[in-house]
Amino acid sequence: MKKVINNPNNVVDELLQGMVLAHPDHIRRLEGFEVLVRKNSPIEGKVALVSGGGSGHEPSHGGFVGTGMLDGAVAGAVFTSPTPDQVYEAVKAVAGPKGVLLIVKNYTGDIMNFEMAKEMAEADDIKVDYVVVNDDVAVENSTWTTGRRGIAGTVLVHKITGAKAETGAELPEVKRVAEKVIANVRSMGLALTPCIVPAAGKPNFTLAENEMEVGMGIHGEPGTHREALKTADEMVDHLVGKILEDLDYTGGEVVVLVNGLASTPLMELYIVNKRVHEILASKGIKVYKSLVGEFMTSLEMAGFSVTLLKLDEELKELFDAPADTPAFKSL
Amino acid sequence: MKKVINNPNNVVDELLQGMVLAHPDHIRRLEGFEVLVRKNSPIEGKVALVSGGGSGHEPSHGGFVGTGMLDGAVAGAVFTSPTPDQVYEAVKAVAGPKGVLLIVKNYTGDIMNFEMAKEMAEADDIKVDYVVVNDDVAVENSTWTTGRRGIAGTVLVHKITGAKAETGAELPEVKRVAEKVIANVRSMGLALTPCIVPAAGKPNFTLAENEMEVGMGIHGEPGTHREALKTADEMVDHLVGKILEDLDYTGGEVVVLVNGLASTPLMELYIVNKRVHEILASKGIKVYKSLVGEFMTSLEMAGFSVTLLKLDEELKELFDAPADTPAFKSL
Amino acid sequence: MANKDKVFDVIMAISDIIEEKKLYLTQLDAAIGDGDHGLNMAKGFGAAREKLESGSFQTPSDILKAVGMALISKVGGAAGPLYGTAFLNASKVVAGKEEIGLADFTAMLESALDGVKSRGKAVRGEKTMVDALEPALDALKAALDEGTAPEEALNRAVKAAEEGVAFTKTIRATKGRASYLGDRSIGHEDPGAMSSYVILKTIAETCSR
Amino acid sequence: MANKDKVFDVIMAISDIIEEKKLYLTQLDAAIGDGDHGLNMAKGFGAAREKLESGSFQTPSDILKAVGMALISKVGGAAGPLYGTAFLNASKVVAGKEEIGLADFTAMLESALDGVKSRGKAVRGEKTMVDALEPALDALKAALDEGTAPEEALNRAVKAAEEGVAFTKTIRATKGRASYLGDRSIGHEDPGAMSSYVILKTIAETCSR
Ligand SMILES: Nc1ncnc2c1ncn2[C@@H]1O[C@H](COP(=O)(O)OP(=O)(O)O)[C@@H](O)[C@H]1O
Ligand SMILES: Nc1ncnc2c1ncn2[C@@H]1O[C@H](COP(=O)(O)OP(=O)(O)O)[C@@H](O)[C@H]1O
Ligand SMILES: [Mg+2]
Ligand SMILES: [Mg+2]
Ligand SMILES: [Mg+2]
Ligand SMILES: [Mg+2]
Repeated sequence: MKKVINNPNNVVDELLQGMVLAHPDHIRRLEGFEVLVRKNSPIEGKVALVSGGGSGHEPSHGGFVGTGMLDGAVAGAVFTSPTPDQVYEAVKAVAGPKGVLLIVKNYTGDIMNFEMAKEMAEADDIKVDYVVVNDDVAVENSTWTTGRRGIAGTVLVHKITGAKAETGAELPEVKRVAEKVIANVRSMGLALTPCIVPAAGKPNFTLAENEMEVGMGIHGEPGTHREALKTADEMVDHLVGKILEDLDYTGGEVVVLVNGLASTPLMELYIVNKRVHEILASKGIKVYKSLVGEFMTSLEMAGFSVTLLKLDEELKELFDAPADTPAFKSL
Repeated sequence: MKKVINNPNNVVDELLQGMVLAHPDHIRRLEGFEVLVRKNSPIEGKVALVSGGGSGHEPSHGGFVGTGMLDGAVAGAVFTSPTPDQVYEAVKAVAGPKGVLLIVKNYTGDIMNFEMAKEMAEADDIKVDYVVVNDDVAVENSTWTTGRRGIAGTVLVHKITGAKAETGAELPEVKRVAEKVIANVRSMGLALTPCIVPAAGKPNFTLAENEMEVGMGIHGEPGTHREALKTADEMVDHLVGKILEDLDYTGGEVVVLVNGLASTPLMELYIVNKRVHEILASKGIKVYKSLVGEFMTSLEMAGFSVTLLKLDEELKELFDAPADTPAFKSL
Repeated sequence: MANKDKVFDVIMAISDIIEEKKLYLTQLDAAIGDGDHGLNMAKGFGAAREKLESGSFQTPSDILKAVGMALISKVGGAAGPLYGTAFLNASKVVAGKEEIGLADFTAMLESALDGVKSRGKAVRGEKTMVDALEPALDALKAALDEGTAPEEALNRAVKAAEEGVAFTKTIRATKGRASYLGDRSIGHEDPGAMSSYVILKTIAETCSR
Repeated sequence: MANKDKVFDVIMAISDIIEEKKLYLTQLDAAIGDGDHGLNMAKGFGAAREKLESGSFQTPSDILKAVGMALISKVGGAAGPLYGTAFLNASKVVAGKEEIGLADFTAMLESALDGVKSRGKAVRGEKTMVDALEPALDALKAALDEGTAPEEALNRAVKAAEEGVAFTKTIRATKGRASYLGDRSIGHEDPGAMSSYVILKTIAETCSR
């Protein structure tokens, strides 16, 4: 296990310390909790947004705390959703009269823990609602499963919902926008190498030198299948093909998000982006904006995901609104 | 070789295509060349800054082309400095009456190729000057060697010199600022895993499961020595110790840059940042700002470098000036 | 069957066995989930142990409540709220009681299972801990009706849970992370069912000592 | 010794041998540099070959100029400008000539070496290509003074270059990327010295055919 860490059981605490030291103008930590909030929380006159999940996906979610995006982020243990009392503390720290919207990725654990936190906060008369992000088309959307996972598309929910909350809109309005993003965002990824949860000390699975796992989750959960390594273009064709099968993007405009899982260099992400644009151009789908980089990582896994968000005028305007967070700035 | 590429011999071209597609508001490519320039180059009334080097260090340097930083970036083959005619084209495309400053990392190849380009441009009566960045304290600054390598500190040269150029200052003034940054910036890194140049198809060197290479260059050049993997704190203590031995930072204020080489996740970079801050606090050195992320990568290598830039009032103000580039935005 | 001290011992024994099985449970989870179930459980029962060792508790219910709270506030993931709810519910069933009998234990398991099912929106046959807990409860109820001795009744429950774990190997997951695998989840035991079986077995063994 | 066609053949032969030694040169560079010297050289001489095959050239000087330009504009790194300058300088020495004799070749190598040394700010003993080229030049000059036949003179130059390569193995690099290694560079041959030796050997062999 080649990691730059001190103690596998202490990584989250040290991560949060390092983040606060790096970004003191944006964020502060709730003393005694694994929670980052905006420096001046609670911010008056707006619905507060709280997200979170297991750690190991940095910059998600703490890196997106700041103006125009989240008010609070809760960091669970690596790949483990945070506990209800941590989420509850975050909610209390950021809540104002307009209430709090929780942005939860669709995992059983996350949903249960965030729901319990919601119940705790409601007992304190805090207005709380939540949305569940489920953008990963690798998982079949059958009523017989837990449904789709939430992956990199979550960052676009943060961005756009954050912009809406910044306007001072009421909780149901903010929730409506979040749900519109969720309804229009789809993602799929693949992995070339596994990753190692520090406390586990060894990889969840192994892949042969010429193999990749298609439809991989961001926690090393197995994907839809394994196959031999292909060219970048073939990989992208498959992922984007699945996304386009799932939602009708015809004639629309999209935000493209090419997300690196960690070890895949930016060079390769741009090569991916090139192909995404080629495919979309060939289908007459217009690219409004592109994001290429690491937004929702998976420890040191190699691989990437592609996300397409279908836009309307409202989403475009909110996407373009300014944001100032450690990991996402838009002028 | 687990890479998301199509053809090892075509990665730079596809990278540049992908970058332009992702950032059409910031950059354009010089038709037929491996050169990115600001969308509206040449920009009137300012000295133009051109940097570049081998590819494989993304977002360096193309990601830093934009307002407040570079005017042009030249992309050589992977880890190979660009040829004089490519640099010459970049210079011609961005040059105005105030001339051009080349920011060159201290490698024999880079210096020779940029010098030849300068000679070519001067033959066209373009005013050209250059500075050489040599921040890597891993290499002893003996008169018997080529001197120190230029590594991640180069990005701070881009940022601060870019801000100065934006004020409309003349070439000698802009060069003075660049040289002040270079005089005050020091870096050192280490690697946990090697990387693979696509066209070579296999790693330059191998490291045992418990080994790291200390003082590693950003092209897989061997460092000062190998040793057993240590804790993050011990790694940082060594690197920062070397930096502080080299330049007197006592009582000063610094910018901290914790740079990931690629496979080392952001989580670990923040753990590194925490320790850097602890060491500096214990020495009474004040941190003015911190940057944590991937700025000067090394294909898919795992590892990181730490950079400390000693500030004065002029450098602080220029560091804080706005910048709007694909990979560095500051409001 | 069990007084406050016995319940304390049971929790300590569970904490020991979970620590021992940590890597095994994690491996099961690695095959069809995210490879942390053993780590999560060990963290939770480690916290429960600390809490019990550092506090003083009046009744079995107090102890179980402390365990439930520790699991909820220290584990996270799916296992934390599910097992936490299970222990909290069990605690409520015997509030105020000094001594737990077989009928009490059956009622506790019933309430615990209800908690898991409603929190997890799960039913039997979805390849979760429910597939160990529900057969165990059924066996206990049957044994209770037959007037079986506690030791024997608990053994039957453990046996039923064990069979439940084996059954999870044959089915497709439709709840939890493993459900993302679809048919690829078949052929692997469910880690949560396995930990439930291990816990029930430890309860039975400790109570029979 | 060599007319235009012979010079053409020499470049083709160099291009072939460099392609053949691509991985070997790259491995040498991997040990003390960045592992691309073979790739760089193959790219440059591949480009030179293409240029020669697609154009028509009047004199040896024209051919050498085209090679120099190809190396400068296609290679990059250290090898591109160094070898590019070397070929450009050699080209200038025989501008207008139809036939290259041993004295010409000696003058060409001298000017090429001067170019490398001034472009690279290098002198002998720094573990670079200079350590192959300069002994070769010295041997050629001595042979010329002695009135040695061209074939024998070239062979002596090649021998001297080979010894120069061997010598680079024993010394510490103070120029180029390998200089960053300090004493760790000792024990490895310099890749650029090796490619210079290979090129000289190919020139000698092709001219003696
Ligand atoms: N909806 C659910 N209802 C009941 N049990 C569930 C549910 N989801 C998951 N589980 C149980 O939780 C176990 C996984 O726990 P754990 O690995 O600790 O959490 P996570 O899945 O969050 O990593 C599964 O093996 C399964 O038995
Ligand atoms: N300053 C210099 N003067 C002369 N030769 C040099 C100098 N620097 C490097 N070289 C030669 O160039 C060779 C390396 O070439 P190459 O690997 O192609 O370039 P790079 O070092 O840019 O990767 C070295 O082995 C050495 O012989
Ligand atoms: Mg988990
Ligand atoms: Mg090179
Ligand atoms: Mg799990
Ligand atoms: Mg080299």
